[in-house]
Amino acid sequence: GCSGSDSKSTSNASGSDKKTLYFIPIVDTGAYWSPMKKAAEERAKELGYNLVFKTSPPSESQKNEKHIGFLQEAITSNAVGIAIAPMDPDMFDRKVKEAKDAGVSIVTFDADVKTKDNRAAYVGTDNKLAGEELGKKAAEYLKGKGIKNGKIALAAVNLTQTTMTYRQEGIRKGFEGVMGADAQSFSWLEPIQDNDQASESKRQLEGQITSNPDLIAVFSLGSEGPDTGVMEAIKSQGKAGKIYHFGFDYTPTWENGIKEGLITGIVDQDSYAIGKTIIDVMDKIIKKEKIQDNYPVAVKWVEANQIVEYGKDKQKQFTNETK
Amino acid sequence: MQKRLRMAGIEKRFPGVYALRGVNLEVNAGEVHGLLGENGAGKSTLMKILGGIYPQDKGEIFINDVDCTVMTPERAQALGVGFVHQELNLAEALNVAENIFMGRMPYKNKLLGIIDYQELYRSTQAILKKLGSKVKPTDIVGTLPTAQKQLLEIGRAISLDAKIVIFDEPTTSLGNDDVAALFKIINTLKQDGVAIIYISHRLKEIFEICDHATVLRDGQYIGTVDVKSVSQNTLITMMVGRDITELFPKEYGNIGETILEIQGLSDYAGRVKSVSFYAKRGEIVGFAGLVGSGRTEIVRMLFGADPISQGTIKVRGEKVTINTPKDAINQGICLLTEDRKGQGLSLIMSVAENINMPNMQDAILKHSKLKAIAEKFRVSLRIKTASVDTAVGNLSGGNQQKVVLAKWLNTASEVFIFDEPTKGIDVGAKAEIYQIMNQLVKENKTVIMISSELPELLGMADRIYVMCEGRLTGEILKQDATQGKIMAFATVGGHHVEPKAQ
Amino acid sequence: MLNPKLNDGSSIFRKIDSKDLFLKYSVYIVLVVLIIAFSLISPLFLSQANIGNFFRQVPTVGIATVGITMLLVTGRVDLSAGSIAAFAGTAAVFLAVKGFSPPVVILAAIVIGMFWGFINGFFIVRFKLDSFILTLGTDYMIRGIILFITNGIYVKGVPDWFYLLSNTKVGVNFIFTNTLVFAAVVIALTYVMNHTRFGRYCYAVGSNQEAARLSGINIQKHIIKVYMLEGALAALAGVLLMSNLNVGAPSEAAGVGLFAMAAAIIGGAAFSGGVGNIPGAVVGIFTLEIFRNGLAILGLNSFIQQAVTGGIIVIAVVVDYYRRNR
Amino acid sequence: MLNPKLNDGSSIFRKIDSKDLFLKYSVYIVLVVLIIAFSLISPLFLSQANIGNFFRQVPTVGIATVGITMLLVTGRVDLSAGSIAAFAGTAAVFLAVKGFSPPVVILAAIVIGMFWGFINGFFIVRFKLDSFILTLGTDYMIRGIILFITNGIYVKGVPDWFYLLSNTKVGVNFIFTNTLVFAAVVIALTYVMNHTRFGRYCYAVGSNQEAARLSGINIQKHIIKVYMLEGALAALAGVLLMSNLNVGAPSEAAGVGLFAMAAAIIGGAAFSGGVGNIPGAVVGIFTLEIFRNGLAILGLNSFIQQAVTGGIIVIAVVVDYYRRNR
Ligand SMILES: Nc1ncnc2c1ncn2[C@@H]1O[C@H](COP(=O)(O)OP(=O)(O)OP(=O)(O)O)[C@@H](O)[C@H]1O
Ligand SMILES: Nc1ncnc2c1ncn2[C@@H]1O[C@H](COP(=O)(O)OP(=O)(O)OP(=O)(O)O)[C@@H](O)[C@H]1O
Ligand SMILES: [Mg+2]
Ligand SMILES: [Mg+2]
Repeated sequence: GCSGSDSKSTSNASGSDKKTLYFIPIVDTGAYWSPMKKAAEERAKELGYNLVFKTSPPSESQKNEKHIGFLQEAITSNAVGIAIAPMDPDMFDRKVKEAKDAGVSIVTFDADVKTKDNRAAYVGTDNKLAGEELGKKAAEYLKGKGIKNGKIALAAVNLTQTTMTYRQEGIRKGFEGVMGADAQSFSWLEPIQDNDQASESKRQLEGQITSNPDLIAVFSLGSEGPDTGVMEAIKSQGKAGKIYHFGFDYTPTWENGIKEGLITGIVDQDSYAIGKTIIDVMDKIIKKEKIQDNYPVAVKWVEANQIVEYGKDKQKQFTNETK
Repeated sequence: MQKRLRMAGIEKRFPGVYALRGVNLEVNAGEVHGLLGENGAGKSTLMKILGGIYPQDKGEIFINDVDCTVMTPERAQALGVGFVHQELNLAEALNVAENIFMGRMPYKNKLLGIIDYQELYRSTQAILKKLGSKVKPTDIVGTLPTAQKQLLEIGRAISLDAKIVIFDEPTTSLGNDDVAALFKIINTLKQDGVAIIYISHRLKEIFEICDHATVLRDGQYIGTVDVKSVSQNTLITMMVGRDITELFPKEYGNIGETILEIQGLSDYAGRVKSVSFYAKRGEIVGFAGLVGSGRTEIVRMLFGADPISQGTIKVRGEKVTINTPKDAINQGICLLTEDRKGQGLSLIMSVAENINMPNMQDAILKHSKLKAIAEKFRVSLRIKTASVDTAVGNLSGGNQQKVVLAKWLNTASEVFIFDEPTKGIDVGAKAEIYQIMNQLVKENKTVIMISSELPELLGMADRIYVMCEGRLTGEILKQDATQGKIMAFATVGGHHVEPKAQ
Repeated sequence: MLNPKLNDGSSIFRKIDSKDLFLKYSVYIVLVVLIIAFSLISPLFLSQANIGNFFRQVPTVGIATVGITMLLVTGRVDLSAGSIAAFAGTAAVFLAVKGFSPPVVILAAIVIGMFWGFINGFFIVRFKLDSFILTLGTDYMIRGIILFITNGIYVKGVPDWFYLLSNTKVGVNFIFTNTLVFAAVVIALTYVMNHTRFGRYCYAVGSNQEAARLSGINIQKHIIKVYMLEGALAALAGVLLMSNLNVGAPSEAAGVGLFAMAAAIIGGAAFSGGVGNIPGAVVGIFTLEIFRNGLAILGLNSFIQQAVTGGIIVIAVVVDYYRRNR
Repeated sequence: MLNPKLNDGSSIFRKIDSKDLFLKYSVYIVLVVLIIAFSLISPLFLSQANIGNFFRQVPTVGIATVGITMLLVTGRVDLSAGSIAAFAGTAAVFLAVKGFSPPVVILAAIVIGMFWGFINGFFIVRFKLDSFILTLGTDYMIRGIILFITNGIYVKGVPDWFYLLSNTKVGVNFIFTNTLVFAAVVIALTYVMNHTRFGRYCYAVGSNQEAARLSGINIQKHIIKVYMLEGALAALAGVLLMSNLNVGAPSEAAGVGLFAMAAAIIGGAAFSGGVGNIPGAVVGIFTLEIFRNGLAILGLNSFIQQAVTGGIIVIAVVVDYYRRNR
């Protein structure tokens, strides 16, 4: 796994006179985070930085506290820069300010902090915009099929995450924007939370499909749990091709549903590009070059029939994984 | 006669305790062999070694002259060693048949272990008949009264087709009828050539059924005697190492005013039916009756341990309400339960903590003060323990009982209720507990004593109430009391005549 | 009153009256009341579609529940059941994807389940450990290992036959193969618990371990066997689950052990061991699952669903209190 | 051998030799060995940064652990501790944001914790419920309610004073206010458990409930009190946690109850009640946390971290086995 290389780079930290960067993503696993990590590591090596990589298991019960701790640790151990994916804009706001006051430059990615002055730059997709893009595409798709009303379901791993809130907001905004007046005739069901248990989102959606025969579209807001749960629920209820399913982010799991029409289309963020850009921006900051406030990484709309092809390129970016 | 069992030079150490130091035991086929000694003398330990439950540190075991020095429970069973344990050892959730044949059930298919229930119930029925027990093979053991459970233990031992049967204090929770039935079974076994080892603190029983007896003291082998040719006093001296002249050292207090008066007491389960009685200062009131006659229930209600359905309680002439043990304690009533380990003591806590448990007045504790109190009782009651910080579980039965006593002496109690106070307690400790009762009545306190040992009641009580099937059927003064009178009230005193278990 | 366990088998001693009956079957009554209530609230509740859904959702957690009931009877618990299911199920998918034949795949999954069961049982008896804390540890361990091996990513490319393991309709419209497997497991285990040495030893060990030991039962071996069987059942549940999901999902079935334990206890098992039975446990899991199914049909807010699920657990054990004290 | 618990108080009987000492203090030794091992592997481990981190992360789960240790001593458990912490902490943030003063906010949080503790305790004593299953139910319930109230969204706009509750440096670079609060709780509760009637009643009720009841202890009242105190401690932990996070996070602290229980047991408490002590529990939680901290320092794959955390729980209880059987 990734462990070997990490422990080496970490233990070298104090000994070498290389400049130390902290890189703190939410997790280091899965189809989204894995390429990002790989990109960051490769780029840091090229540019001659000592990259300290910090994260915690998805199931960690004190995750937020731990990650705030990583920030504090970076400050205390005199890192020159920190790249962090804050789990909430408010939660990390103060610590980021403390880092700034201590003279450490911060780059945020994946999500931003509240006080944007405190960080040097933000790299990545704006989740509201990504949601909006998906909402738009979905609305256009439904319009194309001549659908003017119906119910819409949503499924997420954890509705309390800020990213999920933003994506939800974005989806509705984009959807309503395209639908215009027709938006009134669509109603949104209670969003499903499955804590990354595909069987839970499957069960919940099966219930919603049973009790809402006019369910017409489902958005899964990310991660393999709800993606799979939603696809399998559509399949088990015999609604393939009748309920349209829109998702976030490429994972190989999507390929399961393409043939049977269990997925309609996704928007994907180029996480490899995010990882690489983060290190580049850091490098610029350290070299005192001019930087932008925001490095948006556009999302890409991929329809079901292109997912396989798209995935082939994408999978090259994964770190050494079994799949 | 053939030497069925020979144990020689058995030694056993537990952490901190030298339980057996070179003990010998020889038992013939077809004899009942008593094993005697004070609490903690090592009787149970010796038997557990024979049963393969503990390995011995040193010493040899021969059964029928075959070397069986290395024992395990399975091997012991295979060799026909049946064990009726001092503590009940039954799986309460299983039925009678399954308990008796646990580990040795008949199978329809031995490999898959599919049980032949018909066969099982048939064999069980046969054993129950031998025991004279009225329970059904399908009864769930947990629902049976203690005496019946005890019989099952015995049934298990004889169902083994045993060559040696060990009875470790089998009569502590049996009534007279049941004891008689047990002795009949033992005699049958004896006729069949089984070697029987019989442990009891009731010397009367030893004289009644034993042929020989081996005495242990402090883990040492004292000697083996022919029971027919020794006196009770000789045996006691061998056990205790000194003379105990008086078995029931009765002294009289000044009988004063009525302190406790009960009217029409009943419980919800119908085990106690409208019982009325009183107790005066300075007297020892005894309660006799067969096991299951409801004596424990009465005192548990009186102590607030179980809810009262009907009846009034007057303490010192005033009507009181007792809903919880705390209420009773506030009225100066205390209860020494029959189940010491289960209800009387926190075995993993220290002597000092147990003694102080009902009487922690200060929210912030002064350990030195509490220790001093415990120390005082340790000295005055002669509690044998390394220190008051020792866990109570490490003490012998008699000393545990004294800790329970100390616990209540430490409160302002005036009415001391003893439920089977000498159950499983050796002669020496018994005498000391009687002395404490004497002391209490001399201080104008009241003692209520429930006992299934009639000699004890006859020896110590000023007045004896007799119970039968939940009713009070008789009241006898000390001077008029005889075993016969008590048994008459206890058996035929109820509504109908109990069929004699013969 | 002192010993509530006793009341379970003691009905023989009592004359049976209606209140008695009511309380003895309280769990069943709760179940029936739930069904009636939900079908009144939503006509869809008793629709074929929903019944089909229900019967396809129950088997996984149901099989885990009967396994754990057997453990509870033996006086032990297993918090790692969910992780074992995920481990074995994901491994099965992996092998199926690699092209191994159905018998090999299923056997391998079951052997894996038995292996983890053996580890649990072995540590518990060898080191006299509390099963709760040991299986809490192995839960983390087993889950961590399978997540590490798969890097937390779903194994996909499940062959058709694997998908059909769970999802083949049998006769009527709402009975599927996994329902049948569940039914078979329930019947078999009910028989085992009541009519075989193995089953009765479970009750003996759970009700008085020392008595069982002194009767010459090799309790250590027995406990290990029970854990192995329970592990095998968890693995079977895992295979059906993955078949249902059509992927190998290493993060799946989290917390199933706790949930199954709640179901078993609602169905009459007790932590102290020695009591409980398979049909009761099935009613327990049906109660919880019907409840969750009903809530999903109503489309309630998922947080409210969570709160209400907690509420039903509390209500179920309170009802059980009245049953115990009838 | 039959009754390992007895060994706890019986050390007086033994002459103390070095093997004895070694085993008695095995948990402490494991802890020291861990510290040495990690500091040899990574020089960062004993860096000020890491020590500071460690001390700021431990208090939340640490305070929950000592509360749960007290419960375990009393023979009960609380799986809802994490939910109580999240509920009370989020409520505190809500009130702080609304502009209430510090004493009001903190008092309110503690009262909320005591309220939930009361609910747990009341149901357990009134209906003679198994604490495990009841608190499993209330865990779902409490969590569901706070998630529903907040709709799962973080409460924001925390005033400065609230943030400073946890995050004020005290003297040296690596000690913060929450560490001090934790230390104060540990000292106070150690005193309470050893030197007050309340504490000794916990041991009495836990080691033999019936004997305690028949000694005139109102065990029902006592158990409710213990749950209320434990709830208050969980609430305190929740407040410090939210202060640390600078938001009111209703989904936070999930599973803390189980983890705290593991720590308490590693530190010498037992499910059966009557044994365990606060300093031991602190060592237990330190062992687990140092281990997790060390793994994070080594930058291990997070799944491996999870697996190894499970491993350390297993190792800790096995070491404890040797301690028990010294
Ligand atoms: N498992 C054990 N661990 C430590 N000490 C023990 C153990 N079992 C017995 N002992 C000690 O060994 C000694 C002998 O105990 P044993 O139970 O054999 O006495 P006994 O003669 O049967 O007494 P009683 O008449 O009270 O039943 C006692 O001091 C007892 O405390
Ligand atoms: N609810 C119950 N379920 C099962 N057994 C019980 C129950 N209540 C009492 N027993 C047992 O039945 C036996 C006889 O009951 P009870 O206590 O009424 O008799 P007693 O007159 O006090 O007899 P003893 O001489 O043993 O004190 C006791 O050993 C008791 O443990
Ligand atoms: Mg004995
Ligand atoms: Mg009695």
